Amino acid sequence: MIDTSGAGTAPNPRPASGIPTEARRAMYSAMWRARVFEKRAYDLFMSGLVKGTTHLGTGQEAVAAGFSTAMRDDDMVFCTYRGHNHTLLRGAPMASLMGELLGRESGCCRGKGGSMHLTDVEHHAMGSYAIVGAHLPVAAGAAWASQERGTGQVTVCFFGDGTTNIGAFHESLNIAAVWGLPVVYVCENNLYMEYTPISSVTAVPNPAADRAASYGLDRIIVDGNDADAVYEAALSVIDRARAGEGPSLIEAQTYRHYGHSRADPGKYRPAGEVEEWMEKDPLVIYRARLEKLGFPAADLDRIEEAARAEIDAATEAAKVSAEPGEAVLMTDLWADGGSSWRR
Amino acid sequence: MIDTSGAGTAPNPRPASGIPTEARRAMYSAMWRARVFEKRAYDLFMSGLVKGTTHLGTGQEAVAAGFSTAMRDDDMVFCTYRGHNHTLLRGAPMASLMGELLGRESGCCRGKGGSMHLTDVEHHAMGSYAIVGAHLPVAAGAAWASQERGTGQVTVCFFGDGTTNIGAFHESLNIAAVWGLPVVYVCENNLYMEYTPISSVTAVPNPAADRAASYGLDRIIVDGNDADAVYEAALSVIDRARAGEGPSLIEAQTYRHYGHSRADPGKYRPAGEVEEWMEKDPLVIYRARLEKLGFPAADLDRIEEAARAEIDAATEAAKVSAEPGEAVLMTDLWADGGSSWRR
Amino acid sequence: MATLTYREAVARGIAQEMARDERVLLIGEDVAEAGGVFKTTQGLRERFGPRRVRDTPISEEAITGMVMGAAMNGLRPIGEIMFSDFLATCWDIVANQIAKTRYMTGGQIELPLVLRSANGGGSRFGGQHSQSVENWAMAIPGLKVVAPSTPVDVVGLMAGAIRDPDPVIFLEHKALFATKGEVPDGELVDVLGRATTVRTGSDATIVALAAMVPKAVEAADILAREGISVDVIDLRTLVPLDVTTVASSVARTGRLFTVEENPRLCGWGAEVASIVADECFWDLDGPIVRITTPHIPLPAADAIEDMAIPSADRIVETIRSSMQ
Amino acid sequence: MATLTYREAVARGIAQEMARDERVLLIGEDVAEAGGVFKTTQGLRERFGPRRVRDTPISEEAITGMVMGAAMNGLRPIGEIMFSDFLATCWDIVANQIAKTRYMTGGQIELPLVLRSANGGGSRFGGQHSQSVENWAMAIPGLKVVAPSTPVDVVGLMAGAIRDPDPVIFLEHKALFATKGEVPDGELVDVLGRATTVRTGSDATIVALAAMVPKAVEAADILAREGISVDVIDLRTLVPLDVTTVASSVARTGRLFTVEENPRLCGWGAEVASIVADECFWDLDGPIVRITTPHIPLPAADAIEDMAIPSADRIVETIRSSMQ
Ligand SMILES: Cc1ncc(C[n+]2csc(CCOP(=O)(O)OP(=O)(O)O)c2C)c(N)n1
Ligand SMILES: Cc1ncc(C[n+]2csc(CCOP(=O)(O)OP(=O)(O)O)c2C)c(N)n1
Ligand SMILES: [Mg+2]
Ligand SMILES: [Mg+2]
Repeated sequence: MIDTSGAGTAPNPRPASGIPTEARRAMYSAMWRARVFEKRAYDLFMSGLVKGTTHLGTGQEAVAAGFSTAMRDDDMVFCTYRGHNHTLLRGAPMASLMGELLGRESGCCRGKGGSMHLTDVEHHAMGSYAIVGAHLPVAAGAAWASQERGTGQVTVCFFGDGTTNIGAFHESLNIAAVWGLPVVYVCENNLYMEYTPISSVTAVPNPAADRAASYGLDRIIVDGNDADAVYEAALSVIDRARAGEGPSLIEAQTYRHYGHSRADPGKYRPAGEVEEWMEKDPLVIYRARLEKLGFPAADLDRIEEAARAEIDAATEAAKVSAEPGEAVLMTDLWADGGSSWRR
Repeated sequence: MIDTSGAGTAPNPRPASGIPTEARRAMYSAMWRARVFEKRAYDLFMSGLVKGTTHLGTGQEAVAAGFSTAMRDDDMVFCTYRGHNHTLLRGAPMASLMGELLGRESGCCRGKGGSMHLTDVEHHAMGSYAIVGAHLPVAAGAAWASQERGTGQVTVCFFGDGTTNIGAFHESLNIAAVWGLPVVYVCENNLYMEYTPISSVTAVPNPAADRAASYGLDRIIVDGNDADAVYEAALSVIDRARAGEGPSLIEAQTYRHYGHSRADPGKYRPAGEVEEWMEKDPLVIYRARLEKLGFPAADLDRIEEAARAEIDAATEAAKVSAEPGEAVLMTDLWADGGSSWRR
Repeated sequence: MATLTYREAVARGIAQEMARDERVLLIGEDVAEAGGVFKTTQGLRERFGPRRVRDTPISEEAITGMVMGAAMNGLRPIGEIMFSDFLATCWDIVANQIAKTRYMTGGQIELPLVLRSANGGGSRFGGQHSQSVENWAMAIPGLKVVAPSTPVDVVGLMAGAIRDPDPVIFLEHKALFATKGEVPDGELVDVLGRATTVRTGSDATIVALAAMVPKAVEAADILAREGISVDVIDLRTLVPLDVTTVASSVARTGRLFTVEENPRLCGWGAEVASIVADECFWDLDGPIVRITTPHIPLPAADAIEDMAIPSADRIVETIRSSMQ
Repeated sequence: MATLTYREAVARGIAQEMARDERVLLIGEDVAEAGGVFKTTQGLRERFGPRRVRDTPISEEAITGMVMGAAMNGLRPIGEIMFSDFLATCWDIVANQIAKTRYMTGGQIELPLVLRSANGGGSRFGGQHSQSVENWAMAIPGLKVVAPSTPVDVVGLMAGAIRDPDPVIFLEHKALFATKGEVPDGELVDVLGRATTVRTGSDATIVALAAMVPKAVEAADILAREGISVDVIDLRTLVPLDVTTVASSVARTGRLFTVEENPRLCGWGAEVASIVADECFWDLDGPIVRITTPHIPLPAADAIEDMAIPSADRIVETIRSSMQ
């Protein structure tokens, strides 16, 4: 939809497209923080410290960065098991996320959620949902409450291409449109479900965008590897939602560098495909753009270093924190703090 | 899509549109048989002999008549609780349907299904399904089996406008399209769900047709009160499916004369609406057309009388048949004929 | 004091809470303009306006998911699922999302919501509109489950459910909608988790729920005439489960009979029986016997539907022959 | 005789039947090209071709609905639901359509189909990918329910399930996929509804299922050293339920312990306990005790997930203290 890649060569970091310098710096930092966080999660998984599973959004960081930078502080985010980036970039402390991945009591969910359920309500990261499509109606509901309560909040709901074929997608988009809800649905089309290409199981080429008309919505496709493009698209649909003009559906085209989850090597991908997308690595293209726009290389290096320092500290903090025990196990099923089913 | 109402004034019953005389006679008879069957069901419900509920398709007969006439004998039909017409016109004996409505052992389901589950597998009426949307994937599955087995059968699946907003609709249309299944989905848009107008809860004006593009399908709307129009549309999509060219989605615009179910007086309908649609009563317009086309009035009268005689006989047969007992109650949960859960 | 039908009590309970707390809203299919297909929400839209009482598309996953999302963000929503059978169409949202979210987020997310639904058989609707699914809900950790048997309990437990900070599945029994009862004026609020002893006896304990309660009472009256005196306990809520009331009754009577409308396998009666067979074993004077709908879907024909659902006669015969 | 993993046994069982009967097909997410996310269907697409082994969109209602429709029309399809937790997303098709159609149509429609799914905890996946939902399926009249504990049972019961003319829910336990066992060569076909007594004892009966079986056996070995000798029964199928084997064991031992992975309320253990408390009451020498996962969702962290699921130690302690 919006492509600002050729956006001028001004010596000062003030882009022709009007994206503020601070926003750009924020996005670069956001992408790096997400990148190092997930690299560490991967390493810890491979070394056996993160158990269970992990689903990395590495390669897709521009979507999370663009949206999180465009959001108001109290706007809400709903995401999937592939939700590290979104939860982190809403403001969840790295240490609490890393604690959760390591199954520690210091984790954002006290170890009970795990990698697929990262949540930080204080920062309006309203949860990572592990069953495909389930969070779409939940996001609509959160937006409905904002609408009724007049809070002016916008809800942003991220999901994958494969999610467009499940019933909950259809029900959510329809009711969001009919009720004019302040919700933005963002499909991160990374071409694959787990191992199966989306194109092999979908009746239309663009699984989200080609269905927008079914809900009376505009067809919006954005380059999901271009943080600026995402940012501008995000601003426009979020503004629209906040102004009471209803929901939007965006298809962000991107790619995951790793396999689907855990140690999946992604062998099902055709030769050359990964390489092609590695050239479109959102961090690489963004750094090149920023340099072209006049951001000093040293500044950018410092952003990267800060991210590395942050993940090192967070990892250490998580590693030394305690494992949960029986008290945590039997806690927080009910609002009274306990889990008793009997009187 | 196709309108043959001004189709010429030939003295002989051979229409310009090419619909065979026999097909037209069959459709007229079909509509009358459906009409009298449901009128009787209504009367028996009001007099307390039919218990539970009934959902009448009165006013919508042209859809069932057009499709059933266009189908091959072994083509399969799936329909909803509003399925009397479709099951009857596939060939189910009136007496067995009436027996089912009256809760008798002579009923097509031995009294166990009731009004919402009329089924006659021998006549390829593969069931009436009472949970909105559930039969859409089942119909796809039946079509998939035809495709794999090479039987050349086409499956026709009827449902209402309200059904287009449930998840199963979306999942079914997508997979049917991707797998190129020989299934025809027919939305009978009668403007209402139970009591709520479809327009008040749907993001697009034509709940089915406006969504066809989401599945790469053509947008097809047909006058559901015009048996000829339905018949021609049916022939074309059934041929397409049989030829291996995949599924279709048709929106047939029609209206139910009665309320949603039972004794619902349909008070939620705006003044004049019922009257307007009564003028488009499919039986009335079709008789007028047939007379114009040269069908002798006496012939048409005889068709109507035959239908009346048939329903009288069927009602009598059903009324004198026995109520099911404990043997029926505990039978046919499993293929061994019984219902034991233990060894 | 007024005489209300069970169906009117539903609207009364909801209205009481909507009047008190503007965060309470109601959505569902045909709940607003039409006042509900069972007329249980009649007058609410007129009284509280079209934003607080709202019709939805036929989209059960959207209804339940939206109720969940709204409960996360400051509302106390009520969602209606027209027939409890249809809970299956949104079971993922109910069982995997609503029930688990507080626990999985380490207590970060509170979900003060109610899902109401018409439950149970006896209406000749056939297998997909007649189920008693209280055991489905009871089996899911994180759901509270309420199933009242009288109008006054409907009002009080509805208020209790709406004020409860946890998700509640509130099952209204179709066969009871037309039944009447006295309901005191003024605000009624019941605590979830308290069973009621509706008949007192010494020879056996009958535990029942919802539409099985009046049948158990009828059976108790017949048995009393034969000299068998039974406690009848109306559980009212399955979660929390009032084990105390059941156990202390069995301690007195020595015999337990459960009367369930859900099909046999893994019904709530099995749970109650297994608790008693563990915790009250030494109090028992004879077998624990469950009276249930057979393990079949409910048929439509009246003649056989009535055979399937436990009747007062079947309760009497079972207890009589087991007590000999 | 070959040594197979439980996961390999799944593919072997399916392959045996696909080779024998061309009406057997398999569909599901990632089952074909990728050989299944648990590698349980590896090699099937290569052997039987892309039409008989086919990847679907993420559309669980479509998968289950299509399996149902195909079973009506001459195929004997197998559908995979990747994790059993996701059965909730298609529960209407499973519980309201597949389970009820034969009964509701008066026996007109036969549904020879199998729905396979990976069940159970222990993998640190958290609450939405770890559930043991065998009790959900057992509660629905019209579903047969199979949950094997060994590779040889996987093969035989898979064949039995595929040949069974009724719908079968076939639950493969995630924590057992890597376990190994001897599997005889040649065709293996098991009848559904037969429990196996895997240890024989005289003091108590332990009834277990799937991943709880090896834990029960481990516990039995420890208890034997302490002088408590127990029968261990592997139920293998919940429907049909082999009451005979359980009841005759309890008749000998006088004590029943069930070991369940599903959360406490309305688990299959409650059903077994309630049957024994009714039919075998006079054989009992003490309380019936259920050992279950607490009534909570499974947490992700390994430290506490292991506390939640019944362990050999917990089984030992419970039995030891109850037998004192
Ligand atoms: C209802 C449901 N079905 C299947 C799965 C298993 N599963 C987890 S992720 C996934 C692929 C999802 O693909 P997509 O929506 O494109 O998201 P991505 O993983 O690419 O971010 C599948 C099938 C699930 N979690 N929920
Ligand atoms: C999943 C589900 N939700 C709700 C219902 C209750 N219900 C029965 S018919 C109906 C209206 C269906 O409307 P439509 O699809 O337009 O069909 P029509 O009745 O007009 O033929 C509703 C809401 C149901 N049977 N199933
Ligand atoms: Mg994807
Ligand atoms: Mg309609």
